[in-house]
Amino acid sequence: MSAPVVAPAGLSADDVMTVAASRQLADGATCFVGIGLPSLAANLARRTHAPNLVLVYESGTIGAKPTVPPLSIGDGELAETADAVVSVPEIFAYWLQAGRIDVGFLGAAQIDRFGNINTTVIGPYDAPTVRLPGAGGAPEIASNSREVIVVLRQSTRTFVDKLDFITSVGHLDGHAARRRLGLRGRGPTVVITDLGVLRPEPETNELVLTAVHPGVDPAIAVAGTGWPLRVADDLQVSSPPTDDELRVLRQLQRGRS
Amino acid sequence: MSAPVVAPAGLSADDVMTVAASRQLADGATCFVGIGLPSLAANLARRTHAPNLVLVYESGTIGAKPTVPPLSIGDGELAETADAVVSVPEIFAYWLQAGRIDVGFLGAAQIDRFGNINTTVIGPYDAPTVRLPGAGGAPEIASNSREVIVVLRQSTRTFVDKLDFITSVGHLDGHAARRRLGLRGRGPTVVITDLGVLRPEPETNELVLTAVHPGVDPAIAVAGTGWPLRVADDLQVSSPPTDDELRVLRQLQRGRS
Amino acid sequence: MAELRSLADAVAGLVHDGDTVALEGFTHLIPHAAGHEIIRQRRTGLTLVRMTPDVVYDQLIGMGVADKLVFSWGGNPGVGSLHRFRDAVEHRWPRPLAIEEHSHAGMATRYAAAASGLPFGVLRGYVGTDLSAHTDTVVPITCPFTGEQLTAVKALDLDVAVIHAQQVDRAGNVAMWGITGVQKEAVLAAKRSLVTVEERVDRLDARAAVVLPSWVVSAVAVVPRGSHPSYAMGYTDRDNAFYQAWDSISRDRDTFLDWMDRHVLQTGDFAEHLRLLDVESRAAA
Amino acid sequence: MAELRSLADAVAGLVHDGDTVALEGFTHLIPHAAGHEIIRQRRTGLTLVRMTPDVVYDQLIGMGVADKLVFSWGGNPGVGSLHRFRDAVEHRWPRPLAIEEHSHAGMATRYAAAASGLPFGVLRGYVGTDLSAHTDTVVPITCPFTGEQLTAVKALDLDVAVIHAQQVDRAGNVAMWGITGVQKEAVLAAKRSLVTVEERVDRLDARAAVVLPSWVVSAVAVVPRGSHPSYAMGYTDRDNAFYQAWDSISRDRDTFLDWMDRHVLQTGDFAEHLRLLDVESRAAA
Repeated sequence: MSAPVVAPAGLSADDVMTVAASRQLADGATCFVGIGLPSLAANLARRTHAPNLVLVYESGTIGAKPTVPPLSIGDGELAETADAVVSVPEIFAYWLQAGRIDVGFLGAAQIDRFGNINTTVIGPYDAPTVRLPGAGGAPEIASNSREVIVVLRQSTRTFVDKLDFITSVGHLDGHAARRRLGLRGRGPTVVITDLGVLRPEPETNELVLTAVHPGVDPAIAVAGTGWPLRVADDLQVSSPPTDDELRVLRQLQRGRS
Repeated sequence: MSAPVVAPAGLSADDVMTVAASRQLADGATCFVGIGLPSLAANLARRTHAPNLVLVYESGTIGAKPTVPPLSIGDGELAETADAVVSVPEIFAYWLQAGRIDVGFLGAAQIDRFGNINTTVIGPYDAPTVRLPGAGGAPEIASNSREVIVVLRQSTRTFVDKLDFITSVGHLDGHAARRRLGLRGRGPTVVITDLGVLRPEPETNELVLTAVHPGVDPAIAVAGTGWPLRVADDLQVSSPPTDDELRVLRQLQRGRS
Repeated sequence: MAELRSLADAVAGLVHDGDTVALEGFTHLIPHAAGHEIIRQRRTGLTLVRMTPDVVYDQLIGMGVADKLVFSWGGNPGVGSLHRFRDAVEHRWPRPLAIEEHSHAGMATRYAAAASGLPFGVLRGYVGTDLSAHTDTVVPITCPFTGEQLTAVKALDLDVAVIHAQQVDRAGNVAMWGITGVQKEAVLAAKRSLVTVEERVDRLDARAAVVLPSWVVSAVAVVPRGSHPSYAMGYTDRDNAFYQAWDSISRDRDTFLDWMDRHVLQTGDFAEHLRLLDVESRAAA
Repeated sequence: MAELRSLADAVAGLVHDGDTVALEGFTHLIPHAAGHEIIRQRRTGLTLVRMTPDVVYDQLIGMGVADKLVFSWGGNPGVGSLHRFRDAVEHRWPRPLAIEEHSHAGMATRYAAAASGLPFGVLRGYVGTDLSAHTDTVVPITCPFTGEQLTAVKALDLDVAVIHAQQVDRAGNVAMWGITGVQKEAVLAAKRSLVTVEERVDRLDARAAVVLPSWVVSAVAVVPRGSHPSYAMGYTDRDNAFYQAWDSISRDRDTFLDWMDRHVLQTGDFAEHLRLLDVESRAAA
């Protein structure tokens, strides 16, 4: 597919990010959906190329099929449309921890070059500048899913050289650190931002810019990263949202507001 | 209450045992009901003096109110009449182990002078003469209920000097052994047989014959015991089944056959 | 046996200054009415526990009810920050708030251990994160069969659990359905428990996925719409507009205090609180 | 995704000689039809697992299908002994049967640990009994917080779990209600799973207390009355007379073998088996 270099009119960077993230979810996969951006992207995937995507929420809803994307991860719509509703202890023990989840789908406040995530504090832990919501389900989604997809906006505020707090483990300091720690999933395999797509280099596990979205200069992505971001030799340009993706995205956005 | 020395006509020793056992259950108590004899006695109690007795079965039925005493501990009647039905892992963890059960009500194949119970094998474990059903829920009913009531027929076959296998712990070798082992319940507080009633002596925890049923010579109980059974100085005679107890017992027995 | 009481009586009898209290609920069935009553009765020094502290915890914290918060995710779901929670942690207002934080999986395991009468639970979690460095309730444990290293978390024993449910029957049994979260575990982890319900019924709904027998509940209070702005499936819908409005109500200390004074302290009970909200929303329409 | 198959195909595809297999059910919903099909297909060398092995396990053991039994209570509920089980343990007939036995609480904890992806579980149990001396799957463990001594049991991982349920929907989701025992845990503890159901429906019953999503079930076979002589709440009643009759059928080796030959080996499937039983019971009446 050849891609145009400019995004269609009326398309925001967030729209492009959401569509790009949705494409990472394979049909038939089981996806543990984190709160926030991931939920919109996951529902977009289920309504486009992945009708058999199984959405699992930490509220205990398995196989939720919301017509309106949930505002929270515990909306009634999730329970009403789910194949099964289980308790919160059960969803974490029997379903996530047992290794039944293909894809953990997470947002983040900060991420580092190895895909480690901070959602706890900005600044020192005992005297934070900004107190963030905290861990939620993310630490065990990150460690126990077969792979992890992260979606967040890219800037020097979010892509930082050193996290103030490691809430959820990506590849730690890289070089197969996960395996040494006994973590069972493969960790983050792709990070989707409003600028492009990053993937960990196989050997070092350091995130490398492998694609930019249509119209994005890779230099902007580099400038929006708090460490010296490496750019893949064969940098791709992601294909822009299709009409169908955009139509469904707009439906979902309208339903939510 | 003065008691006649002969049982009413048509009354079997088992009937007297069942009635005597039922009287041990206080109204409003929570009772974890073992398979077999205890279930009939527990249902008799609930239909006579203890209408608010909460019957808990290891099948996960809490507050079952069967009109017909169940043939098995998993009869449909139990689920249909229960306040709540939970999974088997939950009934043992959240309900029994957590210490929510006032009375564990058990049968046994063999019992020793300290109220320890065997329901596993007669003879050597690796080459048993008789292979019994095994532990079931009894070991943790015996260790985790606040107190334990045992009901079984008394003979030198069942009241033995030394168990072939300790399936469920009573008072072990007595003298507060339970506390030393960290067991939380008080253990067997009474043993009801077809001949009479035995209770552990406070200091040694050895079972002592404290009552005989109407018409039973205590010498028969002593002869039916595989260790030198001690008889209480103030040996009582249990009061015979009342007309009401007998009427309900017959209803229950008819319902079951 | 669950005693049927007024909410005010039940809070007065069950929740004491300094208690460790969880008002649980996972988006659904959050016991807002009970939270308000705790504020109205001016409890202090509470250790508040909750997996997902949200608006009602923001209110409790902002009113100075709590000395400590044990939690795993504190936010206004789908909206943003909890401003009163942040103000307490970032600026110690209205008083310092000690925090002990976990992951959801860790909190769920801790509740389940307590409900099971065990002193600890085991999970695959926390490894590699900075979370365990800030609490003594998370330590490594080795599997005695495989030698594998796992994580042990301390059981989360409570003085009081407070939840909202759909129904209570005449015998005092409580029924919930829909997303039931960790509420059963919270009740079974607590010495005392208080349940507010939408309705008292002759027969519990057949959909009831969780039934708490009367004898594990200390008190039940019938409080229709008692989870507002959360919801009770089959009875009420989530008031998303309120959650959004909370963002601006709570952002400023004085606005917050004024709102709490008029809507909670000056109202006699939750029904009056709801009437006031209804009047305001009609006036705004 | 659960594949809809005939029971014969499903057993052929999922249950292999030498597998560790649990046919679970707690009085209710016992998968008799699947047990018969395993016998018909002459599986050998199985390690059979079950908390409450009863008549169908007596049949499997008596037909020489199993090398080992992992269990906590083996009997004919409300009737008495399992004669084939006893004959195997007491007289090694038709072949030696190794046993590993536990308490119910221990087995339930082992299943739950396996379902949770943990290598072990923790409980208050076994202390002071002779049970732990006869297995290496029960050891003491110390609480890292309180120093209290508790008991660890090894996770019970299965090759195959076999259960009977009330319903499957068009998407392959499975529903159970009534006494659901440890069946969810068994399915989640297994590499492969086979569910027989009473009925395929458009929409699962609202009472369904346990729903297994299609993607954790390997195969579903529709086998009405497939739990006979056990029962399926809402569909069939327990055939207590059969349990009582089994006592005399199974007491003698030749009577047992003859009965199994005529009622299982010589019948093509469970429907034919049930027709034969119906004919016999009409003739006896």
